[in-house]
Amino acid sequence: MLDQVIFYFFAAIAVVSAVLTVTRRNAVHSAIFLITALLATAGIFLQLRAEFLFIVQIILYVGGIMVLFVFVIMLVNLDVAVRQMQFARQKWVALLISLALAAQVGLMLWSSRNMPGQGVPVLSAVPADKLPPNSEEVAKSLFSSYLLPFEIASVLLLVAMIGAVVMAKKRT
Amino acid sequence: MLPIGHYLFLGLALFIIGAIGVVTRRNVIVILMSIELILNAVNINLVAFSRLYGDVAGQVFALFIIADAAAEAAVGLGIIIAFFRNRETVLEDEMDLLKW
Amino acid sequence: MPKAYLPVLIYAVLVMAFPAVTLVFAKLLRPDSTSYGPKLQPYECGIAPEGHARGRYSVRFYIIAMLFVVFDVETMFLFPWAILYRGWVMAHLGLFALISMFVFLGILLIGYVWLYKKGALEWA
Amino acid sequence: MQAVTQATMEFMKEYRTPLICGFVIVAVLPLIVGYVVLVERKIMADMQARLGPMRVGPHGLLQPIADAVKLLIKEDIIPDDADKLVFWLAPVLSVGAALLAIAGLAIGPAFQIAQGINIGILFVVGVSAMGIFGIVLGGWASNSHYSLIGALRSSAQLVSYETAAGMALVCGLLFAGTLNITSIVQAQYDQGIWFGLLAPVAFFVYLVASIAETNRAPFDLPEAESELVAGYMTEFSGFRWSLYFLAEYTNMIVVASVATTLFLGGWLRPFPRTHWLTWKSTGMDFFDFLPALLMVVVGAYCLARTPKQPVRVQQLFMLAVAGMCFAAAAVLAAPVIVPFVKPSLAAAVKPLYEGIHGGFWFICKVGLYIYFFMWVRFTLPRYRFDQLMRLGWHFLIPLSIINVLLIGIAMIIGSYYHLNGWWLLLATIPASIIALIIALFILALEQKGQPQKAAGAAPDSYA
Repeated sequence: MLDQVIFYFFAAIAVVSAVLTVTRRNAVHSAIFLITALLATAGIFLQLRAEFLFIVQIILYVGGIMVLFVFVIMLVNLDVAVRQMQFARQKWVALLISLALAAQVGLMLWSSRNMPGQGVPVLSAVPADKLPPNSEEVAKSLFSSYLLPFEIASVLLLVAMIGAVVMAKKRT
Repeated sequence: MLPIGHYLFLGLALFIIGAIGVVTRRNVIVILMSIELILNAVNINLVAFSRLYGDVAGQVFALFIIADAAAEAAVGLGIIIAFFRNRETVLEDEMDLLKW
Repeated sequence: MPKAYLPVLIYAVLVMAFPAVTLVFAKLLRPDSTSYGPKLQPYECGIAPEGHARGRYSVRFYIIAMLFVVFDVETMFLFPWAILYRGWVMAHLGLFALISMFVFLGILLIGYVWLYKKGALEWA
Repeated sequence: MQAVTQATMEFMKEYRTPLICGFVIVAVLPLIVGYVVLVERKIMADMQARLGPMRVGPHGLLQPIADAVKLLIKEDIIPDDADKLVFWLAPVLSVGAALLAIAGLAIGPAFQIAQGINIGILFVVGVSAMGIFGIVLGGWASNSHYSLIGALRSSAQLVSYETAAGMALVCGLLFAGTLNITSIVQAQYDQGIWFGLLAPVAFFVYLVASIAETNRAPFDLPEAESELVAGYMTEFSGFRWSLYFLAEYTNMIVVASVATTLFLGGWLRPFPRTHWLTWKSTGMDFFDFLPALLMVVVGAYCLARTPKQPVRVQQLFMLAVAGMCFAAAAVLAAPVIVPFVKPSLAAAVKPLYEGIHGGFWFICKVGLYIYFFMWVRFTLPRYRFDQLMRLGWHFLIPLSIINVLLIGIAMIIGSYYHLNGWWLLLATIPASIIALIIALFILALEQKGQPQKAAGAAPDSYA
């Protein structure tokens, strides 16, 4: 009961603010609503008992990436841009994409419901009290099975760092 | 945990909203934000399945996706800044030169 | 929802309500503002503001924020390592753990040195 | 309906302590912050050989109330071109993040809103880091040059020092091996030593970074009155301004509490496992009596000063302070003395002892940390912005990264020689010193490499 209330609460916030993110004309408002959507997603993570991911979402996404977005919005002076046309005329493409995706997930759910006993929708989760402490568990998994991706992530970050500085710094 | 369908539909909704944003908006920064929405939808699905199967692998994947989103945002916004410096605009349909 | 977070959720609502309620309360309490004209202009030491304030600012702010995001990701990967490290040391696996983190940090330190040489960390 | 009422009752019963804590914090914290401000003004006045606020109440004791009333009925000005929604939202975000971060903190083993959450200290750090949006959006919304420059500067400073602070926390967590606040303090009890002693360089880095993160002098560039007229807060007046103020001081309390928890042993007394002058039968030793003794000494000092006060009101005031100190001493001494008189009650008094003494030590440490902040503020001149950035990126961040690796090596060496508790200092202190030397060496190398740059280039005032 409580789980449901919390899920619908966060899901409603996430969807509404996602809609507002893509429809606001002012990019700063878009960013604020994206922050709300990300926080609501963090709430969903918490509801799914992924505590560590919840805080990573808040620290990295909200406290890191969104700060970057807000900075850039302020750097490129969007007061001029607000008065320009904000939406390209590609409504039909958008409609097509959304219909295709919805059909795909619907088909997946429908077909798996017909599978005898094995379908995803009827599978029940591991009981909550049997779950180990989350951050330790994520850490163990990260440093045993996913050690190589972890090391490669540092290369990705290195590339991002160099790429961004090369892009943004004035060529002198 | 609720049945997995709830989470899949939430992820689907966010994904579609993000995709529509990518397709219809002209402002590149908002397009990047829509991409963040899409990544978020993917993360919701991963975490939901991770909870369903009681396996943290999905969460580790989501962790990497967030790290990747950070890298993507850094480089993407760097490109926007470089572009803005030269063309004084952030609208994607005005990005019509391969080299300037 | 893990049970321990329910009070936090309630507290979060309380905390967000507190400034909002006090703002409304202060609005009811204080006399209505009758200010007009120059008083409502942004303060620029008495000189009439020139141009729009949301102009363009130095790109260095962006570079700082971008570096912060990269280093923040790195810190977030360090936290899970840190909480397991003591156990590894106790089990005499410390060297392996240290080397795995050394590689990670080392690759990023290469980036740091590059930035240092490039002068991206300089402000002036 | 019945079921709902019952569920509510059960919920209230289960979460009684955290909920009461939450209400108390929201109700009392503004008052505490008001008095911290008063104490700060008094200390500042004392250091500058003047009296400070004296008019409202004895020794200006009612000044915070007067300030609050004044701010509450002050005219509210929103600039013409401001973005009304964001202008309204920004201070709320700022203060909300700061207050919400308190939920993760624990004053004693039982006094915590988020009891036993798995991500403890990260929750505090992450939530308080969201306050940055209050600053950036506030500066942007008010559409003033000063505000926006102040906001950008402020957030650039915050993000620069957040990395260093995070690395310092990682270094402390190496010893703790958990993120849960209660377990962190318990780990310090088990090892018998505060982690601040084991990792002094990490503590130092966190100290500097936390001053910068709370935007206080000497790192108060963003709100430098003489340059940017209060920075991002320029256009905020009346109650909105006071919300920012509340957020700033709450953040101070939060960083002080994080440092106390991780580096200064939380609610543990000094030397948590050392038993010196123990009375065997009760397990109580000298350090358990220390709080009561301290309060008695302070009370006696106040009593001795009473006749020397020039004004009658001041005499009464000093007398009242002395009385309060003696009362506090009695409260602190009671749970320690009871086991002597009635050994049968020892077990019953134990939680009382933990609560009272834990609260005493925690508040003492947080108070000392904040006093240090104030002391630094009144002592040091303000940094220039490029100096600030250089300190962060060229010194603190490499120092903290190197420190993490060297402390890691020190722990391996320690485990090799089976060093525990205080003996681990033999390995970690040299590691810390080496880290410090390497970082200073890098800094010296840089200054040697470019001597003319610092002198020749004019500082860029537009950044």
